Amino acid sequence: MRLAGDTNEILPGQFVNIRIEGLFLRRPISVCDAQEGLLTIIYKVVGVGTESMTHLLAGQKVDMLTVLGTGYNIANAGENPLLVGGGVGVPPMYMLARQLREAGKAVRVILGFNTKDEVFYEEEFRTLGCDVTVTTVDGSHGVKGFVTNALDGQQSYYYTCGPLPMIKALLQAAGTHGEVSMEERMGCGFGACMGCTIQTTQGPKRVCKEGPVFDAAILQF
Amino acid sequence: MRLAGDTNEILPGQFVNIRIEGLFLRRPISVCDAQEGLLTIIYKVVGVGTESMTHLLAGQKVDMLTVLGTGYNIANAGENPLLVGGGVGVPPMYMLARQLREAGKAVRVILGFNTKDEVFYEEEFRTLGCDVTVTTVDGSHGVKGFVTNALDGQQSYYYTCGPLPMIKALLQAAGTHGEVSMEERMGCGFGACMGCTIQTTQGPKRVCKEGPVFDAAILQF
Amino acid sequence: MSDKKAMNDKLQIQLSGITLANPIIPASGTYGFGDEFAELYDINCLGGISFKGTTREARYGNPLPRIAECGNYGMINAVGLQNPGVEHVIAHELPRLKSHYNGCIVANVSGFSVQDYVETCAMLDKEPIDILEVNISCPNVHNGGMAFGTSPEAAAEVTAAVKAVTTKPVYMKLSPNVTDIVAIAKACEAAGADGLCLINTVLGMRIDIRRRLPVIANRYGGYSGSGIFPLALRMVNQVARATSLPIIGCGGVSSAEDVIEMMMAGATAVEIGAANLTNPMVAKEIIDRLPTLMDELKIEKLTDIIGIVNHE
Amino acid sequence: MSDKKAMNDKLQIQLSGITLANPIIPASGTYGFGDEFAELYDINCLGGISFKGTTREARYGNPLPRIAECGNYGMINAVGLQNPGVEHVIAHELPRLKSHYNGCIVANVSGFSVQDYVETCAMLDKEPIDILEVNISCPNVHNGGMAFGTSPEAAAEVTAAVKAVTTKPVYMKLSPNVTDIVAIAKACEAAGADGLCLINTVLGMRIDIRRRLPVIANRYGGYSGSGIFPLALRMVNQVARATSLPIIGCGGVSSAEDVIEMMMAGATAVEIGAANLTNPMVAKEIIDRLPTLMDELKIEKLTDIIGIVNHE
Repeated sequence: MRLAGDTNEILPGQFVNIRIEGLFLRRPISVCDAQEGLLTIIYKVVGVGTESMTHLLAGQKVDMLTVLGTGYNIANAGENPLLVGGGVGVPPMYMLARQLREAGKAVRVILGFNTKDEVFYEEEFRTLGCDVTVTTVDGSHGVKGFVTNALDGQQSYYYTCGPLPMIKALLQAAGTHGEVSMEERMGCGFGACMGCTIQTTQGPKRVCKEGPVFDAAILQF
Repeated sequence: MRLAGDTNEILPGQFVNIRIEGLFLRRPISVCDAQEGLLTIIYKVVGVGTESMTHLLAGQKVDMLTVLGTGYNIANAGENPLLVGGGVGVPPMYMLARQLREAGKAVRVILGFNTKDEVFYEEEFRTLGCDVTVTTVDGSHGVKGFVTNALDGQQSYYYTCGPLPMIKALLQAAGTHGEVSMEERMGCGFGACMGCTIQTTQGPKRVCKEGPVFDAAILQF
Repeated sequence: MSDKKAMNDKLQIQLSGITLANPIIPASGTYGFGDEFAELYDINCLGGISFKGTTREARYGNPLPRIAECGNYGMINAVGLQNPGVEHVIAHELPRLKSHYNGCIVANVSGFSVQDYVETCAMLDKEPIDILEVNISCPNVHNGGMAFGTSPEAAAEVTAAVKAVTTKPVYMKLSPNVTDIVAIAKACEAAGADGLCLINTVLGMRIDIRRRLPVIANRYGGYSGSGIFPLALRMVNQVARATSLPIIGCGGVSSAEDVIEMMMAGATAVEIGAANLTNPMVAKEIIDRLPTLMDELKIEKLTDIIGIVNHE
Repeated sequence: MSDKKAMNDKLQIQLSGITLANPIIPASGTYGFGDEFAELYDINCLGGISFKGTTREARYGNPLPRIAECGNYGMINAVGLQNPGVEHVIAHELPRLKSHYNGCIVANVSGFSVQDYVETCAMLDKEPIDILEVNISCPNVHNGGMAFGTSPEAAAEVTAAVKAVTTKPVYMKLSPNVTDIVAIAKACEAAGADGLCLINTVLGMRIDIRRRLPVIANRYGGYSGSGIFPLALRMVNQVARATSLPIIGCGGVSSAEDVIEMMMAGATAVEIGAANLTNPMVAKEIIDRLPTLMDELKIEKLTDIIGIVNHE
């Protein structure tokens, strides 16, 4: 879904919180890309919220809070950063990859999916000039197995977003020299309700405010 | 408001119950006219329900229960029936007047309003060939005073709909040889919840089911 | 196994040895004696019908207005148990209901004294009804049923007194307007109740800010509709975990999804209340939708999910 | 009389001798310490701010998920009083709040023992806060506040103990999860409370029918949002008629119309809770809308309508 509006200040890894008619809580969706007044989000239909988002019409106005949360810090990238996206964690990697490429970095991207039919955005990343590896659990496309099967340990730093099991495996294999985007059920999405607070080595942190992106070194599982 | 749909079996004095987006209860509105698949209702904006009805767009589908309640019995009319409508009680008189005229009756109509600006449907009744008298409380149009000031006692029978004070005054002045449409806050509108039951000389009666039209002789005030 | 038979196994549930074709029961006071709905669809599709709350003597009920709206999530009613009295119900309404409905008939009974409950239930004991639903939770009558539903001792007293005069399964209908629903449920169980029905309406209020008066003449009334579902679900779950009685879950149920959620919380059957008043077809629509929804959720038989969130 | 002065008289209310520019107070736990909202608008428009529930020691709170949605009418939370502890609040959050807010500061305090309440309130007594809001109704902590809020004796004990260690006005925040809210309100009044705040959240539950588990890790949580408004309004009205204490009305308020309705029921001030979480601008929008709405309703001063439905 693409939306027109003020995209200034939106950083990679941040999210928007969308009001949906007939539902009490807003729905947080990670930003896939934002530039020149155009916001791109990619969502998977998992419940009533995302389901009713599919009924939005082209041209319809949407009540949305933007510039939410703390995104990725590209200053930590080093010369050859690694981006690892798993399933619904792939979209936020796109804006990050674009900005890192614009900054002249050699960007390697690993995209993990369950099977060939789920693969998306592989070409978009290539077009940015990234070195892209796709992994599928069933081996129907790219490397067979998990994103960790495609690691070479050569990255200067890593950025990741994906399901918790993938993130745990990645930290095991690649250490904590990187940044991780966490996902939790949210109430307000802007830091007021404490509904999404996780424990870290630096105390409680709100996924919607101090996060969703955290230094891998402070996470506790 | 005019609506297309099945208008068979709809009798004068009956009502429809309209579902309004964003409100729990339906809104009962008396039928002004119904013939050849076209339903006409006239409503006054008094609350959130009627207010949001003004936002309905031409061509929009409406979830509505019809053929509700017990209407007027034209068999009781006699040769020169009198129809008395006060304010929002005027619309249901129209379909009744039309059918009585079609049955060849000499129909006298008294329409009561507070002031000239509120007067409506006077011409429509004349076009049906009714003998129409309009009364206004402030005398700005027609006879000054209340509908009772226009009575001549010559009617064979009367049919009325309007605010409770008007109905009480009419029964005082014209006796109980007639039929009265009562108004009460309803729950379901089709007889299930007992939310609108009034006491009568013949026991409890549901305004939405045995009514809204009752024999004037059984009403208790 | 025939499709018909398969469908039976899929939706069928049991209440105290009585088989219901499905768990859907219109709640008392929202369905009259079925006449108005029978004009719209064949009410034999219903698992059961809980008929209009009946008292020893005929009652007109409360003054008007009796109804207030609560946004898009509910309504308040203060009808006050209008009914023709048990003798008239036995002579007219019940035979008429039996003549066009062959499912489970739940007789909802209210009273103002233990003696009231006893006499009314004793008279119904000889009639063709399947379950006695004893309402000790009506919020709309002064020193009425609700008093019995707010103290474990009083609830137990009514339960025992009614059990003594009937052979029908006795289900006590509980009030949500209490500090400890579990204590009351356990008291009913100890006193011999065969099952429980919860929740009745939540005591609520609305004010007409233009007229500066309470909307309903009775000032307060019973709040029902979607807005009470989270409270109903919690109480059904608490009671399901604390007693071994079958529960008829009630309160804000308006979709097949709500029915599944209520059963997962611990209900064996589910009553549909206020939703009948805004969509007279809703009970039938829910029954028609259940098999498809069950397939989506990989539920083979409804009996498989009763209280499933309580199996740790 | 200047327009400014006129506007003041129009919206101004008093709580225990403290003047609030208007009756609007964001409810504790839905507004943090105001920082997130101060980024969006000048929070000095608020009559008061009830800050995040504070306890003697720092608390992380309950496991995740802590939030469940209830249709379009509400939500359930089981945050469990996450807060940095009173010492940290006094050292950091309170000074920061004072630095950008000059209205009425309501300090919301929770505890797990009478001693907890006493120590926390005693420490806050020396701080620049205006009202102590003593929460004896949090449904989300085991043997936590709610136990105190469900018995008149315990509620009175906490009230008296807190009054003994502070000179600040003490407002007791009451739980709706009780049989008799009036008995608890009267007990607080007799024990010396200066005012009451009601209602806190309603204990509720939702189940994820796909995962077949309670939505929130804590199983039950506090239900808030529009769906609890009819219940809150009834309890505020019952308490307003039975006690002479000023009431801060709370529960499902999400519009200026709701504020007027809550005040007509008997509230002197009104807290906005869950609505802040879905529309961060709602408190300001309500304050901006009130004067127009009052003109429509021919209300000259808000103080004229407090408890107006109770004047027979």
